[in-house]
Amino acid sequence: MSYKVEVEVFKGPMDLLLSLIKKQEIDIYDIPINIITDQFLDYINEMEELNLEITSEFLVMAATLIEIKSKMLLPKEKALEDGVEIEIDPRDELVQRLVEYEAYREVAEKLKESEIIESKVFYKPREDLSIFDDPVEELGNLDLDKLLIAINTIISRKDNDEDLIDFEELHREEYTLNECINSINIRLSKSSKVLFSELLSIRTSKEEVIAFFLSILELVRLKSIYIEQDESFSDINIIRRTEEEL
Amino acid sequence: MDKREVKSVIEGLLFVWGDPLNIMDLSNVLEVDVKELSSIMKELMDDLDFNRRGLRIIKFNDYYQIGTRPDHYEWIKKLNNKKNTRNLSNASLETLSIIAYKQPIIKSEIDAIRGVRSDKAIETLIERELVQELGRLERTGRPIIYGTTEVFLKHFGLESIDELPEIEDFHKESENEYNYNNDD
Amino acid sequence: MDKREVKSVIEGLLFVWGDPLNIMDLSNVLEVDVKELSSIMKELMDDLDFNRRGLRIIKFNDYYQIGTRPDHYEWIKKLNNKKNTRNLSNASLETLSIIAYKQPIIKSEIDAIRGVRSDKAIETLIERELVQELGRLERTGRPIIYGTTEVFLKHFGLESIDELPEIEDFHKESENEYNYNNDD
Repeated sequence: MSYKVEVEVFKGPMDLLLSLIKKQEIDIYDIPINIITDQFLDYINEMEELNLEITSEFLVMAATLIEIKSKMLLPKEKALEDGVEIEIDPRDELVQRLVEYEAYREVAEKLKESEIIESKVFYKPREDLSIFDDPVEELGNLDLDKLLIAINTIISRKDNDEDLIDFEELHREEYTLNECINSINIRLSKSSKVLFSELLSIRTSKEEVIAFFLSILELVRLKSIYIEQDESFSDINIIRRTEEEL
Repeated sequence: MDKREVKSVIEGLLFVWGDPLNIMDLSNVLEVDVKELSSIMKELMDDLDFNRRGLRIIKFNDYYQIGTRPDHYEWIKKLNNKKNTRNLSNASLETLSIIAYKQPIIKSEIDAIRGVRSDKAIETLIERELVQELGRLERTGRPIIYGTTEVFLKHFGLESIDELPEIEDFHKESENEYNYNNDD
Repeated sequence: MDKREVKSVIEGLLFVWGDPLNIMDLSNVLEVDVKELSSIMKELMDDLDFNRRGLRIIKFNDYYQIGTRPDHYEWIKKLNNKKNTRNLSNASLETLSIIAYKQPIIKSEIDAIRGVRSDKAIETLIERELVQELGRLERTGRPIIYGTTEVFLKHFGLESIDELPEIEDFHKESENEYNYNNDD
């Protein structure tokens, strides 16, 4: 019997098992273990055919199912509970796990709904309460170190979770090769060597990175620089050619 | 100050503060004791809802915050197009649900319930500040203990962890039902 | 949308906007014509006053802005005394550093990064000629775009903005303290 399943949907063996049970409209407390085991194995075969990676979790579950299946054929084990002898069903443990997992899956669904609602709320930033402070001359002695400390403090404080910032629309739209070449030349007029990473700043957009990279290629072609890399994917050393090299 | 005026000032304070404000701080500023304030806050929240004001106050644990109504989202988005809402994946939500109900909990317990490894999901949840490390369990391997945060409550509009949707007590139920079916 | 709902949405819009909002922008967002809106605004302002809400709307020319009541000033001032305001020792410097590194940038983005409104700081920086308006962003509300000036470069001995010292990437530093503990 072949069983068609949508392969990517399952988050793991528990998820798959639960879906199989749901589809069959089976009582979770009385799982027909033969049928479910076959379907589970069919699914794994299908994954194999599709060359999908079968994680060990699926294999462990398959083994568990087969073990339960074989135990079902044997006479039931018995145990004493409160002085009464009861039969142990080999499916017991698996059922408990499934029921528990299902409960959390349902909760996750509910949480998803509240998440959608709450994500539609806007809050506002705090008002600047420093207006109540005694006026001090904040910008007294400005130096670069202070500026750097300030931005680093902000960065380390920032929970970059929800915020909100879309700098895309603010970015300049084009980065001309000429501009980038100029900027590289200025750098190289001050020192003979510059790292590619040094050309980029926090504000650098993807387009700008590409523009810089193309500029380097252009400068190499023009033989005004040569480039070196210590290893693959490492930073690029951009080195100015000296007069005699030209 | 009469109660009405207290409510009015609270609106102003929450507006100015913007961020979540602790009831202790409100109590200090207003010189109203926490217990009384707590009931005033409840009334104020109800007032805003009942009168369908454009703003609402949410509460999570001891924090209060003023914000807009979720159902005004489409209008406000027209003005302020910057809000990017990244919702959680199903795997993260599943992991988060387990942590929320079973906290404090260690990873191997989460993995056992889900039947898959949860490392990546946990990482995402910590990054988004929905889950935090509470410490380590003093046993071999010293596994990390996880729990939910205040951000978690706010993210899902819960006043406290007790407000999580109820789930059946599966341990008891499964046992009972199971034995029952078994006897058939 | 009935009138009551329009009023409710307006509260939300003014709250999110923070700054003065032009009636034309409100009219566009709400799809209500200016004349009708104008009378609704008047009603809303009266409602807030009559009910002694903690917030009020002020109007000047064609602009509306929501804010606190002047007579709550002393209470709100206590909020500043009671709470450490997230180490805002140096609001102007902080604001300047953000503008320097992230320019061109609009005010709401600076606010979002700092978690505090930066009106006063920006004003100071413009007065000192370290920051200038670069233009306006063509979208609702036409927010002002800010950048640093030549004076800024000269002041810091920089030839160009590219010479600013390098900082670590914003996104790498995601781990960090927990939001609301901050407020304690």
